[in-house]
Amino acid sequence: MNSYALIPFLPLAAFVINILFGRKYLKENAHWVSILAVAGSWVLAVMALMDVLNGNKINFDLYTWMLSGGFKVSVGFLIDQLTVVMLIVVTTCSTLIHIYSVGYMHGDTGYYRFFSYLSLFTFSMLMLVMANNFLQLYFGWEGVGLCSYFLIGYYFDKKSASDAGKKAFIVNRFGDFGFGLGIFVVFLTFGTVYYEPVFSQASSLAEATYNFLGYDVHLMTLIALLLFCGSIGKSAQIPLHVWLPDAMEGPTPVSALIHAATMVTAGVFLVARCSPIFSLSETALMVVALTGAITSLFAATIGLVQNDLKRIIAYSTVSQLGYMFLACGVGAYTAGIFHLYTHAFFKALLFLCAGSVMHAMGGELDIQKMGNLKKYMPITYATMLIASFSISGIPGLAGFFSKDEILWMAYAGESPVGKFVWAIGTLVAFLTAFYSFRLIFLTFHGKFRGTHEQEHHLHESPKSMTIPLVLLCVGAVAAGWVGIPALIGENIGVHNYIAEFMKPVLGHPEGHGTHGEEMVVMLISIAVGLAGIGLAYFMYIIRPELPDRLAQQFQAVYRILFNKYYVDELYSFIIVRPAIWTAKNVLIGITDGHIIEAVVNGVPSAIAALSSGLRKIQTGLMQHYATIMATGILIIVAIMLLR
Amino acid sequence: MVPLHWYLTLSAAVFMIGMFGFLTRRNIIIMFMSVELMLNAVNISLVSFSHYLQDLRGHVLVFFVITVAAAEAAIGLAIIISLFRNKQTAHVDEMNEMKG
Amino acid sequence: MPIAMPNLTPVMPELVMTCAAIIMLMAELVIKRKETLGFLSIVSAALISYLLLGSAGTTFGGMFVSDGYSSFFKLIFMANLVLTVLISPQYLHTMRINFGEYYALILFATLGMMLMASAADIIVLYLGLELMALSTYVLAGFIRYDMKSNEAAMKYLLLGAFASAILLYGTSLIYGLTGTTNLKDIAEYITNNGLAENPLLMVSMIFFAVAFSFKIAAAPFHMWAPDAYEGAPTPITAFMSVGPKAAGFAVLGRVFLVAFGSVRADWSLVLVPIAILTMAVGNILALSQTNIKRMLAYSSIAHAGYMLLGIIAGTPAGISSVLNYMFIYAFMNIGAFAIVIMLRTEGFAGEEIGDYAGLAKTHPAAAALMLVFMFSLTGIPPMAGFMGKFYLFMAAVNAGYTWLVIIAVLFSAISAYFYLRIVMLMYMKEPAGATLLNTSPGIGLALAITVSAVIFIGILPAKILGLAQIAVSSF
Amino acid sequence: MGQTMNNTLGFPILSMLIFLPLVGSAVILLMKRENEKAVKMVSLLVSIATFALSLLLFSNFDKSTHLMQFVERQEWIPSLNINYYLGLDGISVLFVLLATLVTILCVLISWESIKTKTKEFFISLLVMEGAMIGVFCSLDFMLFYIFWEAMLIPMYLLIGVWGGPNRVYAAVKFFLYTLVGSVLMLVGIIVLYFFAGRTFDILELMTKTYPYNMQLVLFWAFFAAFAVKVPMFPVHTWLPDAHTEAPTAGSVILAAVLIKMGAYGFLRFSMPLLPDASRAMTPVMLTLSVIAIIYGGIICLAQTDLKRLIAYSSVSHMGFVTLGIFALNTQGVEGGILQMLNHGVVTGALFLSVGIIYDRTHTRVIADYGGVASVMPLYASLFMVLTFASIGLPATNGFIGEFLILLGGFAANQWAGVLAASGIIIGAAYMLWLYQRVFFMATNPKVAGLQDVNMREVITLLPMIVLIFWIGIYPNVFLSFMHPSVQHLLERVNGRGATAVAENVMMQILK
Amino acid sequence: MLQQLFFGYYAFAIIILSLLVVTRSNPVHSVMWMLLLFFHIAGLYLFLNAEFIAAIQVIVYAGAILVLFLFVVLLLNLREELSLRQVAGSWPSAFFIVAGLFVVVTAALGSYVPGPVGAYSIAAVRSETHVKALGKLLYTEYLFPFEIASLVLLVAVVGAVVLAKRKLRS
Repeated sequence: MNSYALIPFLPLAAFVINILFGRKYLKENAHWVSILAVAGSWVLAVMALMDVLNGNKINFDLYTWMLSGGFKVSVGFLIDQLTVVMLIVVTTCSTLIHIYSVGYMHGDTGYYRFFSYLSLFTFSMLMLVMANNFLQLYFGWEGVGLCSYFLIGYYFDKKSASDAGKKAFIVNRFGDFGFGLGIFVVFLTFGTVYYEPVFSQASSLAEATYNFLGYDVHLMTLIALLLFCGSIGKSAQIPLHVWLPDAMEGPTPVSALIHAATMVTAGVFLVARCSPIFSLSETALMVVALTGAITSLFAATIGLVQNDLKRIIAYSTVSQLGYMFLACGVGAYTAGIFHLYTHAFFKALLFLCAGSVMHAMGGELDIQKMGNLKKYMPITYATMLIASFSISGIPGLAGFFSKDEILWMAYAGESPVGKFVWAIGTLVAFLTAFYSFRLIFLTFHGKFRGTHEQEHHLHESPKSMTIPLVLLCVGAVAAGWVGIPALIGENIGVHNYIAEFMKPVLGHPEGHGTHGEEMVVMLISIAVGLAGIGLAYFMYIIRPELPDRLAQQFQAVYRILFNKYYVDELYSFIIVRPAIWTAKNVLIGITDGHIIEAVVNGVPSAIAALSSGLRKIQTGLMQHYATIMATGILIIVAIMLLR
Repeated sequence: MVPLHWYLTLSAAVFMIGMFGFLTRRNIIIMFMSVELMLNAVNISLVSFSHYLQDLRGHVLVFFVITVAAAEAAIGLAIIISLFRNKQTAHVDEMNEMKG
Repeated sequence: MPIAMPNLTPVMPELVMTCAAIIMLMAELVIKRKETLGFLSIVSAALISYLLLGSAGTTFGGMFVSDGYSSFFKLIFMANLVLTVLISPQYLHTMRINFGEYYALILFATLGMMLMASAADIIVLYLGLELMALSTYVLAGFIRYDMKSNEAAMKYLLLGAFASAILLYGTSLIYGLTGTTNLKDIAEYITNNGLAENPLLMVSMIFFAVAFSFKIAAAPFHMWAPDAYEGAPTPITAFMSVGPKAAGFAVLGRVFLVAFGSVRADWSLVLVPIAILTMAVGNILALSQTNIKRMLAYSSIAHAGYMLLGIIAGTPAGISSVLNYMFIYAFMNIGAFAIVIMLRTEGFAGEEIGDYAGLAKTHPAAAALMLVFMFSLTGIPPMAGFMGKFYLFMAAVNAGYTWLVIIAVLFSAISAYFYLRIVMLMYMKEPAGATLLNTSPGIGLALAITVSAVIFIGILPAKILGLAQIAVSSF
Repeated sequence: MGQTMNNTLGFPILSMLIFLPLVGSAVILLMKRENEKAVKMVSLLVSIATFALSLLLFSNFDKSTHLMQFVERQEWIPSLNINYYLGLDGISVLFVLLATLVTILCVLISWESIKTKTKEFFISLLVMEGAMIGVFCSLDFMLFYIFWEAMLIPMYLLIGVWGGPNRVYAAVKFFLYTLVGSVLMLVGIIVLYFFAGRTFDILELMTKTYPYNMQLVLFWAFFAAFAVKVPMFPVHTWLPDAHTEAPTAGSVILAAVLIKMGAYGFLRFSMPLLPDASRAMTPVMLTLSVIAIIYGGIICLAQTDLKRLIAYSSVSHMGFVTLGIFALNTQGVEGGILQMLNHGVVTGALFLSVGIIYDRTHTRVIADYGGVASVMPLYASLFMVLTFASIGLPATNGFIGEFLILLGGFAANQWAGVLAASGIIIGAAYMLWLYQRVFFMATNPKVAGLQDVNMREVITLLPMIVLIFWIGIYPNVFLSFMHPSVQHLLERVNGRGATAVAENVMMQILK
Repeated sequence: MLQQLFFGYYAFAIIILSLLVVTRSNPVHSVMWMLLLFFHIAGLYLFLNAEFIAAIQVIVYAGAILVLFLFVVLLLNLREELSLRQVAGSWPSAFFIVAGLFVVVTAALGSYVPGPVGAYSIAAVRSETHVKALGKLLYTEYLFPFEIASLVLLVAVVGAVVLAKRKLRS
């Protein structure tokens, strides 16, 4: 057995140990098992990276999982450039967040439980990214969903938490529905669900059509869009984005790990992984790009007005995920993955900082009740500030490079909607900077607006929490340096390493534009970022009363944004409530109750009624008996004779 | 010569009259007598068949019918008597403890 | 004119039965313990069963025939006799009607049935039928002081006489048409003289069908049955629900297949609606009964409906399935009645269905036995009742009456409802009070016999079916 | 015959499996009523012995052939050519194992919860086991029918005597519903018997061909019996009542084994005997299956009763099974069979779990629960596993079955596949909502202070949990049993060489 | 012609008397009419050369059975009986049913085909006398039913005693 198989199985072992023995024996020491396991995975992941850098591609089957007729699928692993990037992202973030959790979750009653879930999550996520076939991908896909469910609903005695967990799972199932169908179509057309044969044969089927539900559709478009359904769910894109903000009910490390750095990016990973298929369908790519663009704008606008610390970051995540899809949709998979990679660091950092703030604030999340925290929590402030700069695309930081790459590829790529999505992307960059700094200013600057008690308790978080912050901060700053665009890189003598690295898997489309254009695009993005920060500074530091006035003035807009465009309400109205109403009033009330059961109970009661009716004929009077006999004779004789 | 049909029709008529009595009369004894009437109707046809077929088996049968009728009457009347002891009635519509 | 001594071997069982009955009448005067008479009856039944083995033959100028068919029915009558005698003494005691004539009359009735089963001549048939009927009338009215018993006897007798008159009318017509009363000769005459299409023959056949339908309690000629069954002493109800019914089927089978064999198409046309109506009436009306004897009466009506299927099929398989079913029915039905009898104690009728509530709690063994009988009557394997129905349905399907079988199975599903109600009451309801059981060794033995027969035949039916098939082969 | 393989074990294992429980129940019958402990011990020992014996099937089964194995044949009713004819193939062998396992669990779960008529209870349970094994082993249609019907008796008692408040209604409903279906099948069997030249031998019946119209009629006659048992959509309403009112052991047997028999009947009888009708009726069957999936799922959303909800979920899950079976391709059928097993394991375990908590609270109303996870953490985790197995999460058995079924179903009929796939969304919705209402949120005072599961209860659930993961992670152990048999079945139904689903599809597209 | 007239009278009398039997409200009258009826029937039997049958018709029926009836009828309280409704059930429907039956049966009688002619011609019977001929038949060919008939009578006796005995013994 290849030792890389241990990468996922170490966390699995940790999970098993923790769940079995955590409650009784490990208790406060549960984290050791998980951390050691995930650290081991990280080491192996780094080794895998080395291997891949040396040009090896690892692909092996562990055992046959399912075999039925022509359908065969294994548990097997594929480690190529894309996988290894994901491996690094997942194991690194996971390790750091494990460590962070030691401090954050300290004293919680479900300590062992938390760590076992984290380990299980890591296992699932690694299975997802390391899969060499669609079904195992689906396995990991559902596995991370499960862990997400567990961890969102970690504080299960809170109704909102358990609601949110449930919602996350069910909403994801909508996406998985399409994903599953996608796998079916893949199998039915390619006869296999392994990546290698599928991707290698994809081009030969580029023009094929497939009769789907009676319509002849372009095969590749069909597969790509069905698979993309899964991405929409997992990565919280419109229209399935509703679960992610609610998912913030989970403990903050979870939000950082699952709902920022790793799991939610699985959708992007899926698109990138299936790039050979997506690339064959212009329509599918367009859909991906537009979905990403619209989602990013949509989420960003909501993020502008939210007051919940974690939700703002969550909307930001949705928005950034949209960005990644935007990149994939214009064919710049590398850019998407690059952004995924940088985003993992700065977004995880943002969340962890938020967690640190919560920790200090005693669980308070309303940024309107914070302020001036920089005085009490310098490390948190510093790291969060850097992360916010990074996300706002301040040159030199990780976010700048990836975002710029995306915008440039959108602008200069071959996509017919490229210019449009570029425009949106730029707008979003502005909004992103604005709300990120709105957050910073409201939280760390100004006057403290919370209670005295809270103020009294304010303190910097323990080492186990701040060290991961710092380490992630390094990532948020430096992670982008592997992808410095040629425009800048040429001057300082570095390559766009990541693009070259990923090229064998994802290809690397060249932008069709001059250096000048590229420069302009880059400057615009820097400018809007700075403008956003500036506007935030203006509104929240210089003229703090302005936001309220604006809210008053544009009340309708404000309310729509504040209520997230009423999407939750809409879904409740068109899906949840009709389903339950149908169940209650139609299925139980009419079909089961009044049709089927009416027949089922009606036949016996009709027979019973007939019975009591017929009983009346048996009067006890002999004449009647004889009369009936005689009638019987008459009828029989008459019929037989007249026949 | 009287045609056989006349006898048969007579027999049928008596049989039906007996049946009519059985179907309508309220008094058990008269119902009984109606049955006897029906048996006599059968006897008439048996005897006439015998006569016309020049065969005595019909007569044998009539002989047995009369025997059985006597036995039936004996038991029937015994039942009526024991019924009488319990309930002073010979009316069939008062014997409807059991129905339904 | 020398009178040749007829061959008595075939009638040996009947002779023994006659002697036994007459001895019983006389012994009654000297024997104080009437149970002894019961024992004697059982001994004579055993002897007769033994004699049946070597009794094959025709005698009395072809009026009496002892063949497999009749012997099988006689076996049923013996089982009926033995079981009835076993379940009687306790009841007679409780009801204070412990007269010796009881046993003699049962023997006479059984003798009548035996004669019917063996009758090859309508005269013998008629006399056997009357012998059976008269004895049964008396038995039904045996509880003299009980109005219900009188009423049962009265209704049974009057309607029975009415049916006899109809039978006789039919007989007179067939006699007039064929000049004979011998079944074989009738058949021969009909075929030789092309009478098959004659309307008068049809009328005669219909009158026979009606009279026999009355005996087997087939609708719409069944109406005496519920009243007579309810009012009669319970052991006699058990006796009546098996014996006369079996005898009725015996003559129905013989007369229709032998004498009217050439008009089979016509009589099956007559019997099909009767069968359907019988199943319908029996099963549907049983649903709303509250008296268990009455419910079992309707159930026995329904069972007659199923058995008619075998006659309608008219094939050897059909007839043998009727024999088989009747045999099984004897055990399961009398078994059920044995439980009914056990519930009857001094001053407590125990005949209401509600009286069975919670029996499983107070008397688990009795409840379990009743459960077996009820499921057997429903026709649920592995009880014998299923096997009986199964053969019937097989035969009917093979004869092309699949649609009729579908009706029959649906009605048998309906029947589950009222049989299950008893089980439900016994097992799923709480007892209203302490129920006493009136047990005796006789009833115990009867129950042991019936329950083992029901289960044994249910699981290993091959023997009994083989016997029934052999019985029919000599038909 | 060339259709069977001799029993290599040297002793009649199938008869022993059938009769061991029956002998056990006879022993209990002779025991003193007061000696409850001994009654329980005997039933436990008998059920364990039966299970141990059945493990021999697992180890000695030849997976390389579709032929019937462990065959026994005795003349039974020679005049009608009815034989005591037993044997197993890849389709049936797993169900025997399931039945024997489930019985042990039922004995265990009833250890303390059955307080009245204990003796009768365990007799019924063991008789039930014998009959269930008999159903799966029978190779004679008549023998099959006898076991099939005989099961009604103990089940009727189990529901009606030891069930909930409305038990009588439920028991009678169950009995009559299934009886009506079965008797129609009986007529069908008889018709088949005569047409095929007087034989009930299933293997021999399969070698004949029947006229199409007759097949059609027989198909519906069999449908009446099997669809009620499954239960398929319009005839499902007995199930919620029966499940809800039955005692835990009854619900478990009902869910785990009994309702499998309907689907098993389709596989063993309808499809191979009536291939043309089966093929022709596929659209109808698929439609009904899809309706069952969606209908059963949605109706769960409005349930307020714990057991009723699970019962309706069974309707939905069994919809998947029939969908797979009538997909008439390898993946569908194998998925269907596996899903039968899965549903048996999962829903059986769910009922066991409900029984565990019902014993403590004596309420089935969901609203009476809440926050159980805080009070009974171990129980909550076990239930969680079952919940996700029911939802069909990968790594649990539910996923394997549903995936194969949906794959097969999609291949057979895209609409069916697509609509059925929506069942996985609904399934997640009602199960998670149930879990939330029972286990999450603030602790309901009614459940405060409940004892967590004890050792006996954990042992009861453990085999199911192990199976859930075993099948989920390494299903080939189980799938491998069925390959040759399913292949053979499909060749019979579809004609030789037409079984491939996807192997050649690509080629067609390329053309 | 004379024969027809004779038959006409008997037939007319029998039908009228039958009707009287079933319609009289006084049971005693009914019995009396029935007595007359039986004599007429006996006369008809004579007409049909069935002397012995005619004799037992008078002796058994008229002499024994009817007396028995009369005896039982006299148990009734006649005065009360006369004041009561005499009909049970609905007589019009009974009438139509019976009339219908009569119609169909007589219609069927139209298709009567005589059976085979036997050995007992009127002359043969006369030469032997009816009683002797019948007796021979009964004791040879019909010995068996004859014996059964005796049992029937025995049962009747036993049954009547059991049912009508005054005292209960046990």
